[in-house]
Amino acid sequence: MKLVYFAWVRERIGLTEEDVTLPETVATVDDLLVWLKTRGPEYEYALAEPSAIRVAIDHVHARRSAPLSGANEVALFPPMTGG
Amino acid sequence: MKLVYFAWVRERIGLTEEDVTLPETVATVDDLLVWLKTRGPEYEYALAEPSAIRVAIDHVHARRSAPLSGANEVALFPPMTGG
Amino acid sequence: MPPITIRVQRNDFDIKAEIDAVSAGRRDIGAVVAFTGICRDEDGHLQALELEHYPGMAEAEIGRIAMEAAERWPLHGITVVHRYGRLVPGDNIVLVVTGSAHRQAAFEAAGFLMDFLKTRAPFWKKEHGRDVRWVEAKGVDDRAAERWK
Amino acid sequence: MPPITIRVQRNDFDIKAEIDAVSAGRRDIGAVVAFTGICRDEDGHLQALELEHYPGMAEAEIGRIAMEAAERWPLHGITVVHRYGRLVPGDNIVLVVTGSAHRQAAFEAAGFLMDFLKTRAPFWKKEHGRDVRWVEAKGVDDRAAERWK
Repeated sequence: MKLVYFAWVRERIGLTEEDVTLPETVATVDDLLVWLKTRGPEYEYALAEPSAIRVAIDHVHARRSAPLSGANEVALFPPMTGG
Repeated sequence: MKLVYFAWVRERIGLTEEDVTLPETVATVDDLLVWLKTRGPEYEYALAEPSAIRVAIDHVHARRSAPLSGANEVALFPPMTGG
Repeated sequence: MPPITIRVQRNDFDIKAEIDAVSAGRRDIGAVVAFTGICRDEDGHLQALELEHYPGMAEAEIGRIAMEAAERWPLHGITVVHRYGRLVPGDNIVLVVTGSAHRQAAFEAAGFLMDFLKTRAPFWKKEHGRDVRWVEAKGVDDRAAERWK
Repeated sequence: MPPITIRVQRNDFDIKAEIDAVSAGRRDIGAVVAFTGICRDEDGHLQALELEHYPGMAEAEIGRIAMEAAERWPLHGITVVHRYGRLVPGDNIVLVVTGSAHRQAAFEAAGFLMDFLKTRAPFWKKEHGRDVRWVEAKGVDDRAAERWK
């Protein structure tokens, strides 16, 4: 699965994107956030406040309970400030 | 005093403007409308429905009770349909 | 008081130039709303619209409406251009431009200006279609203006 | 469904051309609202704004917002152009154009589109001023979006 990062999530993790293989226990967006934080201090820093993280699955905003099965690209980013 | 007419008020009266000398009994907008109707069938036709007539004194919308003293130009016209 | 520009003219207007006049060279405008009212063929038979106005009062009354908008919202610019004369479907009739720091003020002020242009600015439309008739004032416009009270 | 045009681009947009694209050659549009969002220097120290976006999702999400607007209001045209990249105060950021028979629909739909662009379109602003910082999402924008529920 491809993960993509934007804005300060990207800066804190230090990557614009990466390919990951999820453990079988990671089924939902919430599971993904918990698992990512175990991958190192940069992830812990970026995801320290999970309520400030928005997630999209294949270009569509997703809730925390959304399943990841079938997802090709999951994006993590802060609340949007466009317009 | 100068009277000016617009839209169907103008068409029905058959004049764009005219100078009138008001009788002393004509003190307010309401008085003016009553008096004008006595000036001929074209005025009676134009002012048949007084509630459909709007009045402006010197380029400012005026109520029926507004006094005419000091007015240079009084305009009669139907409800506006610009914009 | 923000810069207020009011013009009543026979010719068409240049929307881009009017927007630029409100916002160009400024760093404090975050939102510009430009409303264009266009001659619309409602029933498929409109050939032309004849717009009569009261010269002098038209400019003065639009000016009073613009002053009210400037008092109600923190605006950095207001422009109103209203045409008169003979127009055909698709022709521009009226332009309202409002500029503000924030979008809410620009949107509301533009809506306010249009609602009061409809009900207070001395213009009258005559339709040339299947027959020739003066357009009647609409209750919906009076109600739209009422909401600002 | 009305014609919907969505573009996410680095370059500036041509407001006149976008308005014309919505209304030109039509006889059924009586009202066009064009909202322009502009880079504003709030505290007198902004040098530039860096606009990051999520390519692909930005267009898709704006498209979904436009579809919702088209379902809610009787529109004859919707255009949204959103810029990304480095902008300086006074630069255009976003353009929303709505065309309808009546002004109320055009105004409301443009306000709706802007409220949801702010809260749902994947763009992020970084300010370069006295320091460099990511702009924080505003509660006022969330509340503006809430009013359409």
